[in-house]
Amino acid sequence: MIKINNVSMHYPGTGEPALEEMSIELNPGEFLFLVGPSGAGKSTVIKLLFRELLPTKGQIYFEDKDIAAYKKDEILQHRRRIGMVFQDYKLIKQKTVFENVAFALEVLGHSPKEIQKKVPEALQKVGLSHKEKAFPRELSGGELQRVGIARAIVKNPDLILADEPTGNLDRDNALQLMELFEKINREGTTVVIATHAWDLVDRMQKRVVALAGGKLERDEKGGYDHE
Amino acid sequence: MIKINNVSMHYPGTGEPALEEMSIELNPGEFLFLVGPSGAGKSTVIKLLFRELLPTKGQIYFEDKDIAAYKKDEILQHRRRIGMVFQDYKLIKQKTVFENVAFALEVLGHSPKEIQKKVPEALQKVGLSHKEKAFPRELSGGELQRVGIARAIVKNPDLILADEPTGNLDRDNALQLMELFEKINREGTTVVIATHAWDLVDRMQKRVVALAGGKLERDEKGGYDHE
Amino acid sequence: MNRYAFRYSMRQSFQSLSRNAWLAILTSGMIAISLIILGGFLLLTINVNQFIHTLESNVEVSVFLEEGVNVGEVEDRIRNLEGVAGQTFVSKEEGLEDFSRTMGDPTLLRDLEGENNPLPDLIRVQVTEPEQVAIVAETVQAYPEVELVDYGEELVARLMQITSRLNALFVTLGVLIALGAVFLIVNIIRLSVVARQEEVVVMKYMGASNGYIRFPFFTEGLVMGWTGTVAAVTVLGVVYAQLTSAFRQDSLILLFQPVTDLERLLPIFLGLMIMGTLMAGFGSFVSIRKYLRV
Amino acid sequence: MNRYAFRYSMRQSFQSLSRNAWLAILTSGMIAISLIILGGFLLLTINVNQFIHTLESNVEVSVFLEEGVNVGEVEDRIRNLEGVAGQTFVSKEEGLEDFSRTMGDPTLLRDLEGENNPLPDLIRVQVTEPEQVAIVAETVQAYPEVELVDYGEELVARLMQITSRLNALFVTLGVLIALGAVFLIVNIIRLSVVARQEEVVVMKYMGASNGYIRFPFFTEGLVMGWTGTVAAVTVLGVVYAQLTSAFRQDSLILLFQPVTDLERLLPIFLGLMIMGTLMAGFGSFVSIRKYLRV
Ligand SMILES: Nc1ncnc2c1ncn2[C@@H]1O[C@H](COP(=O)(O)OP(=O)(O)OP(=O)(O)O)[C@@H](O)[C@H]1O
Ligand SMILES: Nc1ncnc2c1ncn2[C@@H]1O[C@H](COP(=O)(O)OP(=O)(O)OP(=O)(O)O)[C@@H](O)[C@H]1O
Ligand SMILES: [Mg+2]
Ligand SMILES: [Mg+2]
Repeated sequence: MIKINNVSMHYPGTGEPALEEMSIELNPGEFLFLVGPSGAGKSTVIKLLFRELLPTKGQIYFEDKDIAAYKKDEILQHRRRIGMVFQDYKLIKQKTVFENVAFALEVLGHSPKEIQKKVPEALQKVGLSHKEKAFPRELSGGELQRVGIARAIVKNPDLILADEPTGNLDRDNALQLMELFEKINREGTTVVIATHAWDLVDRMQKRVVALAGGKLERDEKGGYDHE
Repeated sequence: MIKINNVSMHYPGTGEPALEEMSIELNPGEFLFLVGPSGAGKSTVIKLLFRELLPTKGQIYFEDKDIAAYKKDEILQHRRRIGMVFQDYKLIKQKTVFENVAFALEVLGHSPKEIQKKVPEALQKVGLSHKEKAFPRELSGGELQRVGIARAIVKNPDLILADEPTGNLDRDNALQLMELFEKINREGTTVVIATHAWDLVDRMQKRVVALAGGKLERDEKGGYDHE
Repeated sequence: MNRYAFRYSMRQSFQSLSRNAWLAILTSGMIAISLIILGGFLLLTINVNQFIHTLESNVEVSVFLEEGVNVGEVEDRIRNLEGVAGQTFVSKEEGLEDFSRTMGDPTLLRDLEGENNPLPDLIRVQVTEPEQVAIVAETVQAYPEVELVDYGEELVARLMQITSRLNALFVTLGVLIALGAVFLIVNIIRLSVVARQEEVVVMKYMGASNGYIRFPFFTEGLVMGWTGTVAAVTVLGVVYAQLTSAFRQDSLILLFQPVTDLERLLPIFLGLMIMGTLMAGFGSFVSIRKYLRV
Repeated sequence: MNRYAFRYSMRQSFQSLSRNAWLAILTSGMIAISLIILGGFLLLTINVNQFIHTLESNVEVSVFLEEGVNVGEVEDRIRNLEGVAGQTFVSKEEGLEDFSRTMGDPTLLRDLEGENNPLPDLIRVQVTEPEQVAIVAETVQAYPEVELVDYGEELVARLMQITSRLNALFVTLGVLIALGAVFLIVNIIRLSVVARQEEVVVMKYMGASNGYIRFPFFTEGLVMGWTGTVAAVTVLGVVYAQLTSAFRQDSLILLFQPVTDLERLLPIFLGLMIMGTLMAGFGSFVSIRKYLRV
């Protein structure tokens, strides 16, 4: 599904590149953890896949198409197929929880009826049914994070990109959500999660790609650490 | 140092109170973990202690003074004595990392010389010496979090209030920073940390106050869970 | 976009307006002020214009007749000329009396009455347009019955020159103020959009097309522009109505009659409304452009 | 605050200005436009005023003398009156000639020359201020040498009334436009602060006092206001200088001489600068008030 080919990312005005000559391939239906210390380049990879950034070197293929060569409309289509959980949530301040989640469906052109059905379902999955009408400023950190997850999963995306989706969640909630991602994955969605939650990574025993200082360190099935 | 006396917090327009009749006392030099599931009320307690919020019921005493009765100037003095790590970082977008940290000292009236000395020290402690000149938009999630920590510790506060300070940090970084807090605590600073990092809480074996649904569940020395 | 897009967009517009109510009201108010200044200036312009026009039209052509001609015949010919608004016959006797009266003593020239009267008969001709003065004078001058025509060429020329200068000045100022108002309105909207740039970026990340994001901003701009415009036109209309009625009640001030015919006022008011509304919509539209590039 | 506070504040101001340069330039530009409109209107006002004043001062008092009086003596007495700008003696012969000439034929009244001339001698008196017309006329009327005084009471009264009305209108409009400009400037600044509210909140949480936070915003406002004002005054000055020189080169337009004495222009320009600068500073100051309440 995705092929990252020798990709480097050098943010303008910085010294060393945030990502250096990284190459991985990802098949449809895979479940991948991106791990590595703070500043290793995990979010950079996620942003590159989301086409929020363009690589300074190398290519990224999505279903065999170079995403750097996307036309305007293809970028939209690309993002519509992806369920993205942003590290900084990126909720719309002026919209309620319900409206934030609903927006992802509105963009896809779902009918109001479908929206009325799917949004509560998604909120229920992340345990936020009771906060439907709250605005982001009225939520706790973990609640915000869960709204972001609900917005990503509500549209049954082909690919989920989740950047640190459990950083503000307690152990039980985090585990539940990881299991939710796994369940969605089992239903066919490809999942990429950048995370520091070593306990969950260890527990899930999925494919782990470890970065350090922008370089690929490890790519194998297993736990958070190399043993 | 702090006495929370029967405090309830009911956010206007919401159903149940976020905090219900909570009472704890905290001695100078103590090290306290606030734990509990997402939405339990941890941030609310931190915000109450910071006097960002006023309780709807009960009193909070800081050095035997009711902080709700503070005059304008006393609020400033109160906040100047506290090193606060916000769950959402609250860095100033238009300032560089150095300037953000320096601002905490400028407010206290430190001399430019002292600032030139202390800020790099603090940044070094959180491992961000190389990002001095970066703006917040150019940092990774974990880097932002560490800037927030540097800003809190740079002024040698009497009290550190840290709301989920390691949520976006990898295990090693998180552990190092926890140890940094412990070291500062040993030098006399009172520390209150709201966190989900069960592994670190278990490891440190400090006093743990557990909240659930706004109610005090447990208050004892030990680990993240009740055994 | 599909069949629900319009519905979602409209809901979005009204939601944004009510949730950013304070900002929306402030924006509308600022648009209103800009338009009131522009509209006030335009009203001033047409009134100054009218005033000068009245002044100029007051210039009369004095037609001195040869002795013993048929006055009625001459009057008929003059009446049929283009641009003639009216005429008054002043017989030589009346002329003498007038002159005496200006000298302060009606009996001053008593000796000249009757047969001795050296003055010619006179027809004073009023014209409709100041430009007609010279043309009418020239035409009438050619009549055999006419001894001489006089109309103060110099004064007319001077007035015409002042008029054309003032007109140029007012048009220039008007255009500048209009441009200023457009600049203000567009940028006021732009500032109000700055506060919402994050929202636009998030929408873009959700895969919303530029049109889908823009449409609510555009309609919000239209609504704010429309509100501000209606406020401006209302204020201008009420104040102007008061002023004109105050001026008109006073019959002494004959020279300065404010413009009240709808034919000339309507274009100004309509123009303001269209401009304010469109500029605000357009302002919203272009203002988010730079946040759409993500 | 302590001894470093001022230094930190100043650095903060200039940093913010340069980091929010786009916003700062936009804001200054909008302030400039507002002030140009206000200043343009004020310049228009003093010129219209001057124009009307010139018109009015052109009204002359005609003093008709008794036969055979000592003209020089009367002239001396008139010369010493307050408010008299000048006088012209028109002998009865000249008067007759003038009259004939207006009738279009200098020889028309040849019969009345010499002994038969029924006209009185005349002195035309020019006054300095339109208000003096009536006073001078009344005073001179009382002289035994004077037969009659005439000055077109009705015209003067009408002109005076128009003047006072126009003055009232222009003052009202001026005040309204000034208020509008203040409203615009203060709110433009307010919008530019909205984009930075988070910054203020964070500063407050760091324990910064209101004054400490406000001072940089205040100085930034001053700088933006000052920049906008200087731009406005420069544009106004250059354009006005062009216009006045264009008008003055034309000697034909005697009645309409633009105001050029610095005594009257300086207050306008200085007033604009002070107003623009202070309003922007004040705008910044009050705009962050609501974000300081945390
Ligand atoms: N916009 C940017 N401009 C400049 N440098 C950037 C930018 N974004 C990220 N960086 C730098 O690139 C490096 C990698 O950042 P990235 O966000 O990918 O890290 P990460 O692995 O997600 O870290 P974390 O776990 O802390 O979120 C960091 O050192 C960061 O400072
Ligand atoms: N400003 C607000 N208005 C209304 N409700 C609020 C507000 N802030 C918080 N709440 C609610 O109060 C409850 C407690 O919030 P709090 O932020 O204290 O939780 P927390 O323990 O910090 O959770 P987390 O671990 O997710 O950060 C939550 O249910 C939240 O939705
Ligand atoms: Mg990251
Ligand atoms: Mg919290």
